[in-house]
Amino acid sequence: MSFTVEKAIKWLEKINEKIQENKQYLTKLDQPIGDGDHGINMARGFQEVVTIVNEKEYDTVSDVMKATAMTVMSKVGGASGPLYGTAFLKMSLAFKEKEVIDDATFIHGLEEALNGIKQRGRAIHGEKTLVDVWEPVVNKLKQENNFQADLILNTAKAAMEKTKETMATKGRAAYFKENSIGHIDPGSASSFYLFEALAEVLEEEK
Amino acid sequence: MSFTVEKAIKWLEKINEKIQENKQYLTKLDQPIGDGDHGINMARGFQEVVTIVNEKEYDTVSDVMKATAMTVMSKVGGASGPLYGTAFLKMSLAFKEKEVIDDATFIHGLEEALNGIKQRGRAIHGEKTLVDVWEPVVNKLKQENNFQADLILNTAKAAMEKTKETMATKGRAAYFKENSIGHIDPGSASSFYLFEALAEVLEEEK
Amino acid sequence: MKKIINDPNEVVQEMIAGMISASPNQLKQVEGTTVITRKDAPVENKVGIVSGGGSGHEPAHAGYIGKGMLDAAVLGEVFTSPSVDQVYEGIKAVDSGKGVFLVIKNYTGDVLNFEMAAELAEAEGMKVAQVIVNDDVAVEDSSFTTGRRGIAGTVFVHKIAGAKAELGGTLEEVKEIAEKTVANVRSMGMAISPCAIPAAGEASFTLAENEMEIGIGIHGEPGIERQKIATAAEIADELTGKILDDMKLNKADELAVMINGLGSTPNMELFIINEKVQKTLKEKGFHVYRTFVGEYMTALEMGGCSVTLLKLDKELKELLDHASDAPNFFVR
Amino acid sequence: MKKIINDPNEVVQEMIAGMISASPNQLKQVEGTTVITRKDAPVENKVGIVSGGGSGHEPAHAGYIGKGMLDAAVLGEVFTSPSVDQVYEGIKAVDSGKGVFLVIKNYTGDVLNFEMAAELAEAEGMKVAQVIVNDDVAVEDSSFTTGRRGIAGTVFVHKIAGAKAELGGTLEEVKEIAEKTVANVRSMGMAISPCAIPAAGEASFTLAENEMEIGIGIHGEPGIERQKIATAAEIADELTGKILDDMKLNKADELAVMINGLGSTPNMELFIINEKVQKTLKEKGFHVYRTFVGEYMTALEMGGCSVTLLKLDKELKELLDHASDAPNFFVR
Ligand SMILES: Nc1ncnc2c1ncn2[C@@H]1O[C@H](COP(=O)(O)OP(=O)(O)O)[C@@H](O)[C@H]1O
Ligand SMILES: Nc1ncnc2c1ncn2[C@@H]1O[C@H](COP(=O)(O)OP(=O)(O)O)[C@@H](O)[C@H]1O
Ligand SMILES: [Mg+2]
Ligand SMILES: [Mg+2]
Ligand SMILES: [Mg+2]
Ligand SMILES: [Mg+2]
Repeated sequence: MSFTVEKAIKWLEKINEKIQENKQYLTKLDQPIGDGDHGINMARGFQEVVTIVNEKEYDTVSDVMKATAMTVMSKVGGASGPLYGTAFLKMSLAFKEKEVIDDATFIHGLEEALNGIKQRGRAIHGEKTLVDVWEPVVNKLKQENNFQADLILNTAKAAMEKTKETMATKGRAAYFKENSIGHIDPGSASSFYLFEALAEVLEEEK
Repeated sequence: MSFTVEKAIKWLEKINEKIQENKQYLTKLDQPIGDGDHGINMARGFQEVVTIVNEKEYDTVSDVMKATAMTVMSKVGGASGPLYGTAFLKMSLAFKEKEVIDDATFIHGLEEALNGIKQRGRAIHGEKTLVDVWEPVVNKLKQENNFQADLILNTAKAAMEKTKETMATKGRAAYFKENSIGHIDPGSASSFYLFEALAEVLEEEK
Repeated sequence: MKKIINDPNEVVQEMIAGMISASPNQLKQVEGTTVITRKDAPVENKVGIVSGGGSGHEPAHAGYIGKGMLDAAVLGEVFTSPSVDQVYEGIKAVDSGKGVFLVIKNYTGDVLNFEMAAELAEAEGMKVAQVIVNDDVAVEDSSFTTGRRGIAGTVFVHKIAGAKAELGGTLEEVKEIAEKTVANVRSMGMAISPCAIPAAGEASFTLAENEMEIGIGIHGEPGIERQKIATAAEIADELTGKILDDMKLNKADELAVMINGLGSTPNMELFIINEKVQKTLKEKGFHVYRTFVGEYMTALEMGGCSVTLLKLDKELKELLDHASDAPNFFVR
Repeated sequence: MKKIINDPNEVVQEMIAGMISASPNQLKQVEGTTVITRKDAPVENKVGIVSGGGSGHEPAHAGYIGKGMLDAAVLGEVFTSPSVDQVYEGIKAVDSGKGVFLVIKNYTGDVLNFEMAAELAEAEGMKVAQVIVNDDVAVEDSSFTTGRRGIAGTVFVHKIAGAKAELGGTLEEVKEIAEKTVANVRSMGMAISPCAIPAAGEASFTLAENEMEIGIGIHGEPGIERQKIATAAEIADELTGKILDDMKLNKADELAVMINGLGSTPNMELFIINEKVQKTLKEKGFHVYRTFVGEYMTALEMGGCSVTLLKLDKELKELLDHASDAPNFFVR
């Protein structure tokens, strides 16, 4: 695959569609173990992302990712805003001065994003955060060295569902201690939509 | 009649009995057109009056009335405390240096008390206050020049009941404007007990 | 209604103890009374300023004790006037020979108890004068009735009388400026939720989930009318409008504004009200000289607010700006 | 729950407008942002102090802007951290070249947004340092988790960092004293009734008529346990006890005490709590140097209170006593 500006924008649009459709659901996930705003935050932010990336012409994927990062950081807010913002910023940096973004480059970009999230959030795998979805997906891609829709979708989905079993030790959910068990992590759910959207972009390519 | 220290104390005790018995009732009267504390205020004050007047020996009725005035003023509180306090203070002054308190002197004392209440409360008859009971009773006594139990009791009772028909223009009840009509004035009710107690003291004398 | 208290009958005594232990270098209690004074009272060669009334309006009145404002506050039971003897103790405690000035809110109980205490003090040879604050335009102003209630505007009277006394004013001068302040100050309040006197336990009135009461008093006395709850902008305009109707200002008049929370209304909402009040006053051509937003004269945990306007002149501006050490009305 | 507002989505913008119109000579808004600064910002040759966070905690944080305390407050939506770009604007607005110091409450959102803004500012050549306040002993202190929340103790950090900066402290010195303050300050709160975010409309949690929650956070985050409502004395002892267990003080240590109302709890009840806290501290042999009772870090109209203890030394006492112009934390 070669990840182009066009595909990047399509990816962002698909993310936004999914977020808008599942805005209520994401917010509902954030109610029992958070403050009930994750859907509102993400919907506000990605709506703006789609507006921004369609308003201007972008020469490189790196620029699209940078514009996304800035918008997400200023519009999403809360904990997830800077985390997703960091992810897109790290991708922008990883893609900088790359003329062609092939599978390996894209996987490297996702890995950089994951590292950014972990560092920023001081989080490791298993703390019931975004990391619990990003890390399995990145690991799987690296391991298989294969950039495939199904792989991404299934791994992300299983990882998201697994967060139900873990106890939160980072973010607001951590205040609920044992009571956080039994609920899907809202940030993991939004990350799943992000990877689901990516899988669909890859699918369409075929 | 000759109003002695003994009779004065009996009067105060009887007032207190009636106030204690009707504490809830007085408070209930004060709820719809006031702040619901008249029974509490009067009960607290007259309980203390009875304690005070039984603690010490008093040489004159004037002294008993003065001790009552001081106690009422400091213990009853609200609007009724200073008003009843003034009434007893004026009686104390009227009885000062009188060796014998005959009917005329006592009636004069009550008249002075009434004037004190009116002046202090800036109230006239018909404003749905204590005055509406004190003025008819004092006028009747002066007119008949006869100090008689029945006369006092009936006049006070009729006057108290009549306050139901008037609109308040003084005290807290005035804030309720037209809505104050249809309720007996709590201060008039406690004044009725005061005169009822007096009537009973006169009755016993026979 | 839930309360963080011990014995409902001891709330005032315990509050006083808590006030003194919070400010042991600023305040003292006159032993055996419910009177709190400046630590250094009586202040030599200064008119003493005394206010007070029922408790439950905190920071009124003890929060206004300090250099440049009150010398003493006399505290009654919750929503109940202090009795004659307590007020008398307050007067005695701050009298340095130059006279004592009483700021009284216009409620029958307060007026009677303060007046009688003043007479008692005068009988003992002290010089006493007073002013009765009646700023609440929700109540008709008639000399035949009890008249207007005293509400948040009282705090401006404390401030201005206090400054005048601090600057060396005589008892007559303090009385004169306090009377001018009372003549120039108007307020009106509204509530969206009730309060409960600790000893009673229950709310003093009820308002439906979509109701508010315009013109309510700081003890829950009836207001002008119950309405469907309106927006902050509409509420601001209704309160300001009623006040302005009564004040008959001239263009370019200068005003002090107080937006007062009644207890449970967040500061956020008071600032939203303030924004509209300021806009409306500006549109009408008045000049706002100074604004106060916060809790100044509360009604326990009542939800709601009041708006107060004080028409200023040069003298009132100077006195309003004069330094005050009172913890709830600092001016430097 | 009833509110005195206009549009629930505009409450923060309207509040900011109302704050500026209330104090036009003290405050200004950085255009197009939710940043409020001192009118005279940036102050030449002084470290700028910036704090902020979600709105709904008023007077935190804008009420602490003033000479000797904060230079800027960055306001987020109700109970929501301001975003990176807003914090960055706040930093830029108060930077005079001597550096900018950030006081951050320990919530993931706040920490992430403030930190990233700091990095952005540093990338632009500004000097930035920060401290993270985590005074809430209701939450376990563990380096493996999110850790303790920042609550009312934050106000002491504002005060002390602000005084140090005003006295000419360098960015490193300000950071050092702020870290000492954080190390010495502990708080715990409790609630008897909930609050409602305007945009949500409904209460964020419910408590039964006889219930209270010990250890609750200032956004309604879960506390330690729900109990039958206790007396003020028991509540005071429970909060103070938990704090003291964590502080490990020595006899004769000197303390500052803050009794903070969460929103709808009357001052009267805060003073009743204070009285018991003071008694208990005295019995245990500690010396209370200064006490603050009032609303400092609220949670909209939540009913309840928190107790904060700050262990003092000579330096902290001097900085606590240093003059502050901030309207909600005047010191002279
Ligand atoms: N320290 C962290 N590291 C990584 N992800 C985190 C961290 N804290 C929170 N998150 C993620 O953020 C999500 C919550 O986002 P959101 O509700 O938008 O923000 P907030 O918690 O500030 O309201 C969580 O579900 C979790 O996945
Ligand atoms: N100005 C007044 N003149 C005479 N009596 C008055 C006046 N104001 C109130 N009262 C009397 O006082 C009574 C109320 O007393 P109380 O409830 O004890 O005091 P408060 O109204 O302060 O709570 C009223 O029922 C009325 O009879
Ligand atoms: Mg959330
Ligand atoms: Mg949030
Ligand atoms: Mg009454
Ligand atoms: Mg009363």
